[in-house]
Amino acid sequence: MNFQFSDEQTLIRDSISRFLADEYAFDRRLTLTADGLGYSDVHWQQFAELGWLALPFAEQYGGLDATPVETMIIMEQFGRGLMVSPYLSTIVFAGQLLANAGSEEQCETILPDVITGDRLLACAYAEPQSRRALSGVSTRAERDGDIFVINGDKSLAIYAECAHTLIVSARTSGVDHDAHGVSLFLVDTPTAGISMTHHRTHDGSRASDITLHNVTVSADKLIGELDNGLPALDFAIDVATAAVCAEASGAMWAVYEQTLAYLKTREQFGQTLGSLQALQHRLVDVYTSCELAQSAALDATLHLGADPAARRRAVSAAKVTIANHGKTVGQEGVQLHGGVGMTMELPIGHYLKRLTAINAAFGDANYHLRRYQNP
Amino acid sequence: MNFQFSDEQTLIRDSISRFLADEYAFDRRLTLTADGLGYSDVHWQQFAELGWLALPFAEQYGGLDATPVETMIIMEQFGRGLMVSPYLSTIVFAGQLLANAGSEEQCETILPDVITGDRLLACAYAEPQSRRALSGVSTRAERDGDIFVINGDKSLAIYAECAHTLIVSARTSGVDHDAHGVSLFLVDTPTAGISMTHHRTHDGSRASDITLHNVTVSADKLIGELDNGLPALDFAIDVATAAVCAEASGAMWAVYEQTLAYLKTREQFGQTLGSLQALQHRLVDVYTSCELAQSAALDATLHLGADPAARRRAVSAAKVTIANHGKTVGQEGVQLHGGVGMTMELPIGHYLKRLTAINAAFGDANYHLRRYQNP
Amino acid sequence: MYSVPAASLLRFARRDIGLAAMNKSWSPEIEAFRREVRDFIRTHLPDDIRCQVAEERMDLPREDLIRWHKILHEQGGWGCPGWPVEHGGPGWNFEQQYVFERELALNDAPRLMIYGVGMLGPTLMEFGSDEQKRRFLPPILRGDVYWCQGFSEPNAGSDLAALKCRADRDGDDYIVNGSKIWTSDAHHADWIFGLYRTASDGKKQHGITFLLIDLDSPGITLRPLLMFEGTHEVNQVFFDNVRVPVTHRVGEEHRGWTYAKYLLGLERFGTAEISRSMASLGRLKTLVAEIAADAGGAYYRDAAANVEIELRALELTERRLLFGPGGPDAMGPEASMLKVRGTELQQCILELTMEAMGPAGQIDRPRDAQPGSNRTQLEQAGRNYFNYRKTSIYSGSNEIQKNIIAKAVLGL
Amino acid sequence: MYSVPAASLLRFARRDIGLAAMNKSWSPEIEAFRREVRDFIRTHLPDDIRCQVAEERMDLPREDLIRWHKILHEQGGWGCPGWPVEHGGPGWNFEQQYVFERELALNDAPRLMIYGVGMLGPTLMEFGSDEQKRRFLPPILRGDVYWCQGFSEPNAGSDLAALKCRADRDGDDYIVNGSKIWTSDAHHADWIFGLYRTASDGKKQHGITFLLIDLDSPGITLRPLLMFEGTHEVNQVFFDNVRVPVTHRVGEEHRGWTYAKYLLGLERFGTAEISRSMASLGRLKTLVAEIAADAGGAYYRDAAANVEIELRALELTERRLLFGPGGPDAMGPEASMLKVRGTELQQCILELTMEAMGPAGQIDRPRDAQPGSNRTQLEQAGRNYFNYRKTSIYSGSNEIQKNIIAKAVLGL
Repeated sequence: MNFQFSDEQTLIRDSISRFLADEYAFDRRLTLTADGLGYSDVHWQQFAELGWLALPFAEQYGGLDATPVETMIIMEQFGRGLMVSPYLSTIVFAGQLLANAGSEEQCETILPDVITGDRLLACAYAEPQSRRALSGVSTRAERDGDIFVINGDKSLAIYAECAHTLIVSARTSGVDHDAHGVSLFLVDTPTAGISMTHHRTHDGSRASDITLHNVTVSADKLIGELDNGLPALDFAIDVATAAVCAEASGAMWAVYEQTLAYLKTREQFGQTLGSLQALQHRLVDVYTSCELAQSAALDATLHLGADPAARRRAVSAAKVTIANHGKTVGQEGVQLHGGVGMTMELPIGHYLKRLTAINAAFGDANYHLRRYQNP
Repeated sequence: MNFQFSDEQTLIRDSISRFLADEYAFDRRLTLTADGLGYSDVHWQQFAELGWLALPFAEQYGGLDATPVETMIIMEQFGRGLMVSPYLSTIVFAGQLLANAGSEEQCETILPDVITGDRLLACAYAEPQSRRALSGVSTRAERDGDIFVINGDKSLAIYAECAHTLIVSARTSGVDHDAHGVSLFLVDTPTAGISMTHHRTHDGSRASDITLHNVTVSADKLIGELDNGLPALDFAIDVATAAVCAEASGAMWAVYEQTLAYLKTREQFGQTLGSLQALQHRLVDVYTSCELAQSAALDATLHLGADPAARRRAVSAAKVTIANHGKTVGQEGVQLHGGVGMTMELPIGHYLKRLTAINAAFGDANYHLRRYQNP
Repeated sequence: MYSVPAASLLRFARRDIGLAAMNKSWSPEIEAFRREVRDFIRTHLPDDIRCQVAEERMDLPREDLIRWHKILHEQGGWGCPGWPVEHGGPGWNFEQQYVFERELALNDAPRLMIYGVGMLGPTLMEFGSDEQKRRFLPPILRGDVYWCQGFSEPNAGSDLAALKCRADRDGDDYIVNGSKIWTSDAHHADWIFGLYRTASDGKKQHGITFLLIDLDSPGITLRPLLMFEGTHEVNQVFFDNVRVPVTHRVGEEHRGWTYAKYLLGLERFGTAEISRSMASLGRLKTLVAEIAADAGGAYYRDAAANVEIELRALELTERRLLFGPGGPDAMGPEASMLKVRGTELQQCILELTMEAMGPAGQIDRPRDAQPGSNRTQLEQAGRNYFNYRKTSIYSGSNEIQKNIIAKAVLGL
Repeated sequence: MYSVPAASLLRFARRDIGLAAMNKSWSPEIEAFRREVRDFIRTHLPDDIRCQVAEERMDLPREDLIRWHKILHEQGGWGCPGWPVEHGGPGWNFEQQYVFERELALNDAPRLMIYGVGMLGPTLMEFGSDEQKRRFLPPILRGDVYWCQGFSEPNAGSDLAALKCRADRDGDDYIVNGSKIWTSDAHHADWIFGLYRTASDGKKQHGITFLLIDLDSPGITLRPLLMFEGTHEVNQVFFDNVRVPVTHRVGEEHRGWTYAKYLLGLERFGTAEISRSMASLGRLKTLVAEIAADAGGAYYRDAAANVEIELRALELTERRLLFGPGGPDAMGPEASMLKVRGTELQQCILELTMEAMGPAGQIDRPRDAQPGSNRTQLEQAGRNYFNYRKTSIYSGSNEIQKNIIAKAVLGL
């Protein structure tokens, strides 16, 4: 049993941390998230140069074969620095879904460009009516000789706006909520028949509603087995969920540290707020929540390679822990800052927004509490 | 809109309060609840003399025609003074069930003796397997000419040990969980075929498991209509539930006051505990809970005469409020007292026990949360 | 003494003066008044305004607030429900005022223009000169002048009396320098009332002076302070050698703290917003009623029921305190409890609404996209949740309120 | 500096020293040890003792505790798992001790006889004279002498150093007068170790002396202090001119506070009881699995799952702290966090167990009614809930723990 980072992991962590401090100061973030695609191309190229886009992929595609622990480290730091970018959508989610379930040819075609930062990916799996169940897929892909014709609506695919290639789940047999009969397809964008409505979300991220109308893709765009796309999607969602849990843990620590620093300096009625016992005890609870959240994110990360039931339990447990504690920490951060905590100018409210978005992503606490019991 | 007690109500309240202070000091209570039937015959006779046993009953039987507000007042005081006695079972619950649903002849036979303190009643309605649903009645009463023969098990009938007459619910038609087909019977005790196992409960009260084996009662012991006993029972349980909510509210105020007094005097590290802000804020929460609980008990009380759906909603809302806040107040009372709060010698732990028992009585918070939504 | 049998008390009471004086219902007169108010609101509140309120907006445009105020004013001074007849108000008793504000809330009418109507007006009636009353009260009554309040300063948040913004006497004027922060609606307002330091020796509560300042005065600039979800509600107001005539001073020099305490006492009842939460809860219940069982419907319905039960108990607590022994005047620091618990529940309702919306609750839509449709109301759920985090901070943070309760109610 | 590409770091790491050093599993050696311990407990723990522990009892009879200690002792000093070989212990490393105590908990073995084994023993090894080690350690090792701890006093609860119980020097003896309170197991114990005041000038931490006292000494009387649910676990111990030989003083006169701090530091890890809560949770899950849907089954199952998730996160937190950078020695005031959260969850599990039992959970059954049946275990649910309210009070109340964290971790 050992929970120490290796020296190399520590160096990666420190390197990301310094990058964020130097290149992603809070006012820069405010500008970047306000307009356009919500992130910086220049940063993305730096990510590529620093090897961060290569981390989880196999060496044969130019990757670094890193473990989930390295992804956890980078996401924790992104959480601390409130980094919004297509990293989660491209590298963690769609990228690893393809890497795990795609053919060698598909991987060879796509992953090297992903690693160099030239191609962005996104995953369009949720549907307006599906709400929670992964099998709630009404989008249909009908086979017509060597092509599939896809029709349906996908909702709130994160960072689909900037993606060059989407992974789309569609039903190739069965009816809504059948676990069997869902297939995954690579769909380049723009493509005839795809229209998107782009949204800015409160946390400064981007997400798009996507309508597919007679979108045709060749049969070699099918990822993995026909009708059997859900297990791979389920795994990839768990990978992404563990990653946002790590991000949340980092964000929570940042809230804790910034709030602690504020309480130590802010004076009222002639004494620092930090000298007030009621606030001390509340900040102790915040601190405890941060420790628990960090443990939960680690728990999920270390179980990503376990058997599916154990993996699902660990990931769902982490998501519930993050939900229970992240919400409170975000709220306490704002409350203990008082008025300034409510302003756009201070990061603290933006942490609350990101923590709130994470709670809503990939299934809320109630969903995961059920999934934990029936993994 | 007016929430003032009348002068008379205030006098009744003060009179009960003084009685408890003079006759029911905490060490006397410890002795009384430890042994025997768990209450004092002498007190019961005083109750009768003071008219408390007469409060809710009609004048024609010797009653005082008081409103539910007077019952609330007496129960609040009993809560404050930790009084345990058959008052709830005899006067509030079984007594008013009989008064509302019984025939004039039945009332004339029984109520005058109840009011003079010579006859105690109890209600045996819950069954081991019923757990929550009122209609979960497996005990059967078979008609055989002019008599009914009753067979079945009843669980945890409060103060049945000292009761002279039981009101027993039994199925006269239909099957378990049918709302129709349940009838109520007066069963004197001891009677051939009744055996009881008596329990002391943690709060110092008494409750009995009852087995009825071929117990025969004459047909004139049927209360109200055949097969249609549930509405009356439902009403009587709401009356009793409102009463224990009032009792809980009184107990909570006592916890608050005793804890406040403790914090004001107890010194540690050279200062009173009451000067510590973290404890101040927690006691403010306790205070708030007391106010809310008092309101909830009043809400239930003032709706006992409303239409059944409004009555059920108000009573269930009160029971949920009491559960949410009473538990916390009881626990905080012990915690803020520290070590001495854990001892048998101090009342504070006994309030927690009584508040806990009230939460478990007449349906827990989860049951009432559901009932509130489907009254 | 406990040997006075209940019988003698009750028999006397029942026969001669009626037994249970307690009554959870309104008198027929008040009930008729309530129906009149409700009907008026339902028929006269413009739908475009109603929709904005039903979206939980607290940042209504100036024009809409004034338009609605004038509609109420036309009805007999209803825009100033607490004002006596002599100043043009309706002269209502407390029950009527309570019922009126409750009906406004339940029917999604805007909040009152509180700074002029609820705070400055009554303060001038109490402490203003005759000239000040003549000059300032009628425009408030008619909705012609929009007021805001300048109390907080950058380093004096909850510790109001630590304020530093200076007013130096120069002949018949004060010259004001410094800044005020968290000034709600300063960007809408015509005038600002506030506290300024005229002396800095002695206790910090001494040497504070209450001034009325025209926001068009030379030397005043505003800096908008956006809420972290993007709403513009508050500002920092800078004063650079702003001249204020001495005639615009309320009461005596250096004694402003007294008037401010009076004024802030007027605010106490409003911030719990229990009736507004009832309206919000209604929207939440409509939303969660439609969530399928396998999408967590039972969880959200239980949660909504739980907050409804808590709100119900709080509402009755408010009424017990207002209509109990001593009436509304007897309500003291208990108001702080209503504020703490009221804002907690208010936030809880909006949080549940957002959570029940799922990922769609996270979309950042502009405030004015398709106002009016029910769908759009809910699409503001995320913004509302974030925006209302302020309610446990403003008007004296909930921590300060708990300090007040600990001291004034608990005696600690 | 962030321009060191991840590639160069990772390629180096992977090829030469292995990438992810993190490992949530035990080494094969520890895993084998764990199995050995578990098998031993399962085959050697008497069923009548196991049942009492599974009932959540903390008030096991003296005889049972000693019986089990001796069984462990026979196995190679397992009764004193932290003791080095030279004093007859098994000489285990920290991982082994952690795993051993965890297996005890998960398999419903009694808690260790903590006052002698875990506290006085190591303290004597550190500060005792050779004579004291020779005389007192072997009986602890063998389970022949039962120790209790006399620290708290009636007016010095959390403020331990405010103690007043006096020890006045008289030739070769101290004469002790006063009383100790909350003395766990004094009614079972043979000896008591504790702190006594030998001087009252200067700082309150000065002038405290650490003495070992035979409970059979003339002048000692016990007053049982029943818990409010009826269990007898703690006592008040009165000292009336009790003579204690100077040779029974540990270390120097007046310096007892130093030894006590060392001793109390040893207790820190134990009070979170995470593994014991895992065992309790297992019982809760069995119970709630059987509750029908219309009897609130889903509610209780969700609640149990929620506490399981919280406990899981806390267990990993404990392990991160113990097996992270610096190892167990690096665990400082964070132990207070484990105690606070651990006891909260422990209480939560027992509360849910009681609530899930419904009204039957309220029956006050004697501790010894039919020990062993599963049904009876659950019938103790009410008593357990009440009894375990102490865990957030003892060993430094959770409020004191939060003060410690605020100061030592947060730096406030």
